[in-house]
Amino acid sequence: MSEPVLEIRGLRVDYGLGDEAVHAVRDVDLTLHRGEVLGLAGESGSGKSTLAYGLTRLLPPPGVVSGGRVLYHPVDGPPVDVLTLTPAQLRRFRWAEASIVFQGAMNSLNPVHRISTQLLDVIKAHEPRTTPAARSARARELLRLVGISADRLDSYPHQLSGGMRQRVMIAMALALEPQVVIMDEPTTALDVVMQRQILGQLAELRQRLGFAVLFITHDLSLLVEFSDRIAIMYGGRIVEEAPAAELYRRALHPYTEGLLHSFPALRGPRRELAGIPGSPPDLRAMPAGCAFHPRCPKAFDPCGEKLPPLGPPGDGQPGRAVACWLHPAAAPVPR
Amino acid sequence: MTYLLRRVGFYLFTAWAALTLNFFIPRLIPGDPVKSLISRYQGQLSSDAIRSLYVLFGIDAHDSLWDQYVDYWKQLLHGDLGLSFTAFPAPVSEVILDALPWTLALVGITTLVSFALGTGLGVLAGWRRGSWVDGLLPATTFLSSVPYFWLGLVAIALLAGPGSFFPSSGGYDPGLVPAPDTIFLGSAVRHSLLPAATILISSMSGWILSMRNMMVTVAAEDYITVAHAKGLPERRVALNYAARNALLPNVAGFALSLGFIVGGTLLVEIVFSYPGLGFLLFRAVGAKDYPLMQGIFLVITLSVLVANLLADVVYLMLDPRTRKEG
Amino acid sequence: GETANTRNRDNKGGATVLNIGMPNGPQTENHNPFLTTSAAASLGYRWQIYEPLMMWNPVKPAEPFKPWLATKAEWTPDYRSVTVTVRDNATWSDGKPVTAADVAFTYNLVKTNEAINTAAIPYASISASGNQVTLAFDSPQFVNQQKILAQVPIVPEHIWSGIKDPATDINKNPVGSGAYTLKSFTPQTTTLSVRTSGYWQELPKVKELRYTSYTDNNAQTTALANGESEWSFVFIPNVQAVFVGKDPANHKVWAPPVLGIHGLYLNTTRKPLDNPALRRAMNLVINREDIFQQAEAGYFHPLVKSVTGLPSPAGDAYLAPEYQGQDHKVDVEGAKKLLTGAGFTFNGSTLVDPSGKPVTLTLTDPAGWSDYQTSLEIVKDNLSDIGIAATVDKANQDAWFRNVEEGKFDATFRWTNGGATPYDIYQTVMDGRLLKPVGTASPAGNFGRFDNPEATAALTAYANATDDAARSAALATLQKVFVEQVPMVPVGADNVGAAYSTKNWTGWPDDTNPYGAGQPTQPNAADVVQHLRPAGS
Amino acid sequence: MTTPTTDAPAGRDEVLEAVGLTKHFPVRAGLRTLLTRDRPAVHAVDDVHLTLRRGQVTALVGESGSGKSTVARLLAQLYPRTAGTVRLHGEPVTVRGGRPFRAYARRVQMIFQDPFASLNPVHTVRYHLTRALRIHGNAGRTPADLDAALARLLERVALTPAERYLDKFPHELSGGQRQRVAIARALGADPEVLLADEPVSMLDVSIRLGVLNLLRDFKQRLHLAILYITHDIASARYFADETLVMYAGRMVEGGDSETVTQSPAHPYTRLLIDSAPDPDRITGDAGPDDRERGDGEPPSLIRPPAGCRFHPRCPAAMPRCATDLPPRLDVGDRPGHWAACWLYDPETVTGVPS
Amino acid sequence: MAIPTSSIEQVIPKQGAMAQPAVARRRRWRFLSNGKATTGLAMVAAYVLLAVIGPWIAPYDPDARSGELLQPPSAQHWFGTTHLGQDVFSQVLVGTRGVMVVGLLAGVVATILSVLVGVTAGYLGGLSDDGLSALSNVFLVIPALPLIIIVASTITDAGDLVVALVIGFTSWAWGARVLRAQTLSLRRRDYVEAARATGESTWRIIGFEILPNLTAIIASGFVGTVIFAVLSEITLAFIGISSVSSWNWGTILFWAQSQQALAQGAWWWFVPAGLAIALLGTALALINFGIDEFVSPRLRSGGRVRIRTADGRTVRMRVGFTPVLAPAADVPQPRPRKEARQ
Ligand SMILES: Nc1ncnc2c1ncn2[C@@H]1O[C@H](COP(=O)(O)OP(=O)(O)OP(=O)(O)O)[C@@H](O)[C@H]1O
Ligand SMILES: Nc1ncnc2c1ncn2[C@@H]1O[C@H](COP(=O)(O)OP(=O)(O)OP(=O)(O)O)[C@@H](O)[C@H]1O
Ligand SMILES: [Mg+2]
Ligand SMILES: [Mg+2]
Ligand code: NI
Repeated sequence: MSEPVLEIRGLRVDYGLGDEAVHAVRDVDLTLHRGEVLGLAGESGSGKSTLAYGLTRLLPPPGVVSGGRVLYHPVDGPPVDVLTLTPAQLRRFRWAEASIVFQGAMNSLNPVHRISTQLLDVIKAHEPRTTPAARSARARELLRLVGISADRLDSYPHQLSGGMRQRVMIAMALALEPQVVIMDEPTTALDVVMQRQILGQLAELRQRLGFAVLFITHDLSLLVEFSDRIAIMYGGRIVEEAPAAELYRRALHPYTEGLLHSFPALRGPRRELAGIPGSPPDLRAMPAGCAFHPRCPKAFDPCGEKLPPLGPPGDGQPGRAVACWLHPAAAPVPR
Repeated sequence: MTYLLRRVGFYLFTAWAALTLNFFIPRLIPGDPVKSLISRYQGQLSSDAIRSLYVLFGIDAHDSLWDQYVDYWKQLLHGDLGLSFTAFPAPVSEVILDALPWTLALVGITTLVSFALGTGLGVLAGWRRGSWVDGLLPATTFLSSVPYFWLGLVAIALLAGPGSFFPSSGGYDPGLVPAPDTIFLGSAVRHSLLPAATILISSMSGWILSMRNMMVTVAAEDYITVAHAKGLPERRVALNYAARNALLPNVAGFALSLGFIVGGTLLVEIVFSYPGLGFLLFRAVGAKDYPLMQGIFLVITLSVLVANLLADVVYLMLDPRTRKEG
Repeated sequence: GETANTRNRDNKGGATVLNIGMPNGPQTENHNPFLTTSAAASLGYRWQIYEPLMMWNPVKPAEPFKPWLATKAEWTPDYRSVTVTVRDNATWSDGKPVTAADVAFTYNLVKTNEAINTAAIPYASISASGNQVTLAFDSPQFVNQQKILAQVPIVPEHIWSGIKDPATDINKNPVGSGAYTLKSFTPQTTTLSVRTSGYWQELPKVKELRYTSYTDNNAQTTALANGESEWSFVFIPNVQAVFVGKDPANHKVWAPPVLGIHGLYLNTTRKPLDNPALRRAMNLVINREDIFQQAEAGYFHPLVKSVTGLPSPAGDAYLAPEYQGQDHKVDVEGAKKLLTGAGFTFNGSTLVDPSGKPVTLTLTDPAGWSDYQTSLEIVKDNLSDIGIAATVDKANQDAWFRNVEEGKFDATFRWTNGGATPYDIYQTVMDGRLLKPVGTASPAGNFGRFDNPEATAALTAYANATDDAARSAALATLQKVFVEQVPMVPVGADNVGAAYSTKNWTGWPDDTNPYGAGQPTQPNAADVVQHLRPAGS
Repeated sequence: MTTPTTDAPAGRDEVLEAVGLTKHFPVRAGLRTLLTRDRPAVHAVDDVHLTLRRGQVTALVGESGSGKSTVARLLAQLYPRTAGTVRLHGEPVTVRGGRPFRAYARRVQMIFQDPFASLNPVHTVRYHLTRALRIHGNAGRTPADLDAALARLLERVALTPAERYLDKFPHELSGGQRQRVAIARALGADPEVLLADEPVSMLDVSIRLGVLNLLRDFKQRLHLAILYITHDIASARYFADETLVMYAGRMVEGGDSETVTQSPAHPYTRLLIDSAPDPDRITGDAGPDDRERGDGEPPSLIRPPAGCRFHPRCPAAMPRCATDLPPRLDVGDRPGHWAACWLYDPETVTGVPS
Repeated sequence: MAIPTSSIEQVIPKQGAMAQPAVARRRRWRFLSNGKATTGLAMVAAYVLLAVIGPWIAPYDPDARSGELLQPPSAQHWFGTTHLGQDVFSQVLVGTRGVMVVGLLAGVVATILSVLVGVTAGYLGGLSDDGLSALSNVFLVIPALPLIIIVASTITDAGDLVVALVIGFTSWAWGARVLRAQTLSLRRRDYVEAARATGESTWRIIGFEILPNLTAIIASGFVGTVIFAVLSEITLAFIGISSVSSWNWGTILFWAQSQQALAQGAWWWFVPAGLAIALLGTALALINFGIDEFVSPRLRSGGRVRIRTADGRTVRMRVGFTPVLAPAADVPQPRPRKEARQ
């Protein structure tokens, strides 16, 4: 496994302060390695987006980061903690080192500026020395990368289709060739044909540019196909982490298992769909112990009392981690 | 293109409706101008003089309403607004032309300044929520609820007075002849300071508040977060992204509120005895000078319409989404 | 560079310019002397450019007229014709002489244009011969003398004969016989400068008259207070504090009454107001002094003391001997006695009429007329002293005009016509010829529907009388009816005074020398200017 | 939980039928078109034939904007049709409003796409359901009757105990619960046909499953005819008896669900199935090899391509595709499997070298 | 004369009120927890109370004259006296009722009209929409106050009722426009369509599905109109157009102005009435903000904007820079950024 590029340690993100705070992300540890696609899945409301926004500090009020560290390892030089950067430093860090593609492309582009303006101003902001000509050449190149002809540069966002806008956003995310690209459900609004097109292009670009991707969705089948490793979130915590294929083949956490048995397969024999009974937990009143235990078919004594730590299961392969008393950790993951 | 045409069609319709309304309102007024003149000359006009005034104004002629309406349009299309009663026999257009520049200069400039300043402060307040600018809000709320005329009265009481730099009334020092020289212009500017400040103070807060609210709304849009994520300089995010988008609804609001502004500043003109349209209208209403009322109303309505049209054009230029066909 | 403004600044003030102000709002250029709506009339400068034949002093209406453009005027005893002799040394400001033909032309103009015949004088024939002009009338004009001789501006024939409609022409370049000519006009200020030559008498000392039209009373008052304005006619509330007190040595108001009054008209067709006893009782309790002080700032509508309703000194000459020295006095007890004597009773403090109904009435006047409104408040208060429950109705102006003319009111404050004799006052109040049924408008007078043949006969007799004895007799009858029947409660008089400053100019009319009306819009204004001398000279 | 039965037990009686259903939405005319004759319109649905049968689920799949919702609304008579006939039990019906519309709504009910938007935030569950019962006269006479009816309704959609849900506002319910309330509301009319417009697309995988199972239960117990609209073709396979595929306003393929999903005939269906994420494919990259499958933008519906609407993107396009509209052609592998594609016209295929 | 300060018309579909499924009964009273709204409501309540009991608690008859002419405030006359010796304090107290009645009545009339016109236009669409929106546009373009002045001056015996009606009938257009826009977007909501599909009748859809969702906007429009109506009414009284037979604050100002209170130095004559107007206006505006913020959660200041972190610093909550409450200290500082990468 290659070296880490982004290390999240004990990250906690709340909405609100004090007693009213909703702890949407709780003590999350996650490592993104250079050049890999890390999938982050989990049902709606489990805190995926909050995690993504929290670690880049883009969470709107009343969101606050209440603890933890986000270490970024530049290609050369010592690691930096994103959470301690001043606004000016943060501004320089953003996009040049880590960029984000948001869920709704329709709302991510400023409706009153041309695509070109929006593409160019990020280059201008971070690389003020470039000439205008060089910049515009770069913009054309970027559009071409995502399969849009350069004459669309002067269009306004509303003149493009949803898929094209999403691709423009991807092109923009890659404009400064960052090390990390965070994608929050970049394709849920699109239909499958378009989705596949975009993912295809993204895979291609990753091979060429070598950035790492944190890919967020709740569509597990998409992740299994597209990512290298998958982390599953439930109730604000990571409950399982494993290479994609292994996770699909043998899920350790009952929740993961439930997820995998909730979507019908398109090919192969028609299989039994079990689903997950019950409904997601209320973040304000989390059950004690393992958050999943009220819905868990395999729950037993310790589940309702003690919080299972996330760690490599004693009975599993290396490179995996799970937080479940069914698979007690061999040793906790070092922080 | 279609958009603009539709707007023009709408304006034509509105103009027609407003002008028709304009025609009917004075005709429904029960009193007559001669009686009102008497009250101006309270006790000075004998009963005989009154009789001669009726003859003078030719008030007893009775056409059918429809004929009058047709005549009204004929006259209008010739640019003829009739003769004023109070300034008989001066044509209404002349009386209005005397007053118009004052209102244009005072109200027009102040309105623009108020919009610009208010919008600017609103951008600041909305962008840096919780900073000192937000502290302005309670004060502005209070000021925007103060009636214009009362603020004017207080301003006169506190600031104007014998020997003060601020004159309490009029458009320029009596005795001066309107001419483009420094004496006259200086005097005119001095006379406009208090009324302008009054309008500014009580109208600006509206812009501050609406712009602030719009900024807050826009600041939560995804594309603003994206702009932050892009690491753009704060100024650029605030101005090119947030303010630029927040401005759009305000431009439309600006055009629409012009009507309110003209109405509101009427009182400022009354309080400061400023020789503008509002004051003229006030006098015309008092004197039942309905040709003059009609004329002023027409001018106000048309200028609001024109301002709206302009605002539409500006909006068209600002918001690419309205330029769908091209 | 040098402009009108720099020039003005350079020779501002001093003993050459007189600043006159009126609170009439922005003006449009119109120097037509015949139109009450023109700037010339509204600011009053028409009388500085154009002159009447004679000067009449409204403060001393009974005094003989002072010759002006005419050297004399002789009426026939029946007052159906007058012959005037035109001064032969007067010239128009363009140099042409003023002739009898000009005078005859002017009166013909008025005769043929009903719109400018503001006094509705029934001219019969007008003829000029030599320097004499004879005007003949359809009816005796004793009561209209001043309207004919002192209130018609004489205009030059050679100019006005070319004017198509004298009622609508704005007379852009006025040419008159007066001491001043038009120098400049702006909506706010009109400037006149004194003629250099050709005036028929000594030229006034004031070189320039500057008429400023202030936008309203407030602005005019302020200008007076700070000396910007030196002469005006405007209602100043609390005049001592607001104006006089600012410069007690120089700031003066002078408000002599004229023969035109204000008072409470009572509707004599309504019960119980049809009972003269009630009307007299009301007359007895109304506190004129309070009204004078609180509603009229202690000067504006001078007190009418005499029970006849005639103001003093203007009316002194006309008082019937029996009413000499009989002044109004507040007498609540007397009023009560009067009432109980006439069958009224008191139920506690409430007055009950003979038919057993409590007496209530509504006092009405237009909302915006603040002095009348204030007066009504005081009247209401006074009436409660004799148990009358009055309410004050602040009416819409149009409705008020209509209702008053149609006789649909209980009691209302209003003015009477004014004139050179008490005739106008009494005619407005009591003329049976104007009597109309309630519901039909009688715009010229008798709003209270006062039906008294004796008064009507006396009015006719007075207007048509050919000798003073007959006039005195008629007038005595009128006064007797007025005092006994009280068709209207007289309260204050009109004034033709002024607020002025003696800082730069002296020689103003005042109580010691009431040589004419002080109001800058009256014809007398020309005479006033003639009297002015630089202060300290 | 239940394995799908291969054959629906109920008879094949047709409940609702659409013949030649067409809907064009006029678009705002521009200046230039004002002078010419043709009024531009979105050809949202063109010549659609479909039959809903008692106790059967018919799935309608297709990409976003292909006109699926429009078909549902046309069937529910919420839009006037441009052309075509809707037959209820063989009777052509056209209702615009008022009493006839109510009568129609009693038999044909629609479930809207978005459970978050289709319940009024200001009303409680009780209000929504009571209205549905009242309008169609199923509320009974007494309040007790009503309560019983409400309880029955909630029980049907597995929201028990009823009291716990009745007085909740929509925002207090989870997505799955809301969707169930929406379904319960539709059932309140006691309909014969349920038009379910993407009833699960907004929901989480785990909740999604619960709703689908519920619908299938209705089909089996209440013998409802169900139109299931989705663009998730896998769920169509799992849940529907018959599957129809739409592309740009037209039906392009139809047949038994298993057949359509396992051996798609129309190139567009193939594209759709290939594009669907498939965990079994486990590769990191979707591979540039499938570039040729027919990527590109969906066509404009204002000026749809002549001939087969898919031809500009079709990897197997033939000259004829650009000119002639393909009719329904039997594919031949299974009975009832058809595709509107010239590939299945032997003459065209042999006549033109590919 | 008031520039519309409401941001309601700017509620963008899907982002404003209606995107929040949470606008429901229990939450309705939540807007009371908004400090601005409660302050405003409390102030308005005080005014309403004064309107009811004002005439009883007034120390003097507002018409009654006394010997103390034009006296500055004193223990006997808290707000001083007029030129007739009337007690200004009593006039202000007694005048409250007229102002409140006219303001509320005009607000009700205008609100009803705007709901009728706006919702009908928005829901029905087509020709009736075109007609109705053209009508409201005409009323929007015509300057309202001059129109009110002219209309009010044409009516003889313009009592409170008439004034209220005139103001109400001339100031509904803005509300109608906002409501129409909102109804248009509501009409396309699925739950409206769903109600239709269930078989609900048109009037029931308008009355029970759409209107409840417009409550906040209607309320805010109502409050806005009341402000406008109060100011218009006072203006009319002040310039002496409407009847001044009953006391309201405009009447007081009218008398003060016609007696040139300023020139006489009688500040107490016009200051209290003006302040009363301004405070009422402020109170109403505060309520309006409360409603606005309630409707559009983004305007909520969210309680604290500045927060204190674990190590005692204060940070500002703002978009784009999420505050970090307890950063780890033992982390290497950021390296200087390498320049001009290519
Ligand atoms: N402003 C807020 N105040 C309080 N709670 C919030 C706020 N925003 C989000 N939450 C809660 O935080 C939790 C995590 O939300 P988040 O958006 O991260 O979920 P997600 O996993 O991205 O879900 P989805 O798949 O639907 O996007 C949710 O339960 C949500 O209700
Ligand atoms: N009211 C309307 N006016 C104009 N065009 C419309 C209208 N409703 C739908 N359309 C257009 O008709 C086409 C089909 O729309 P429809 O909503 O039926 O698609 P869909 O298949 O349901 O899509 P999705 O999967 O996104 O729900 C689209 O191009 C859409 O833009
Ligand atoms: Mg999310
Ligand atoms: Mg759809
Ligand atoms: Ni008077």
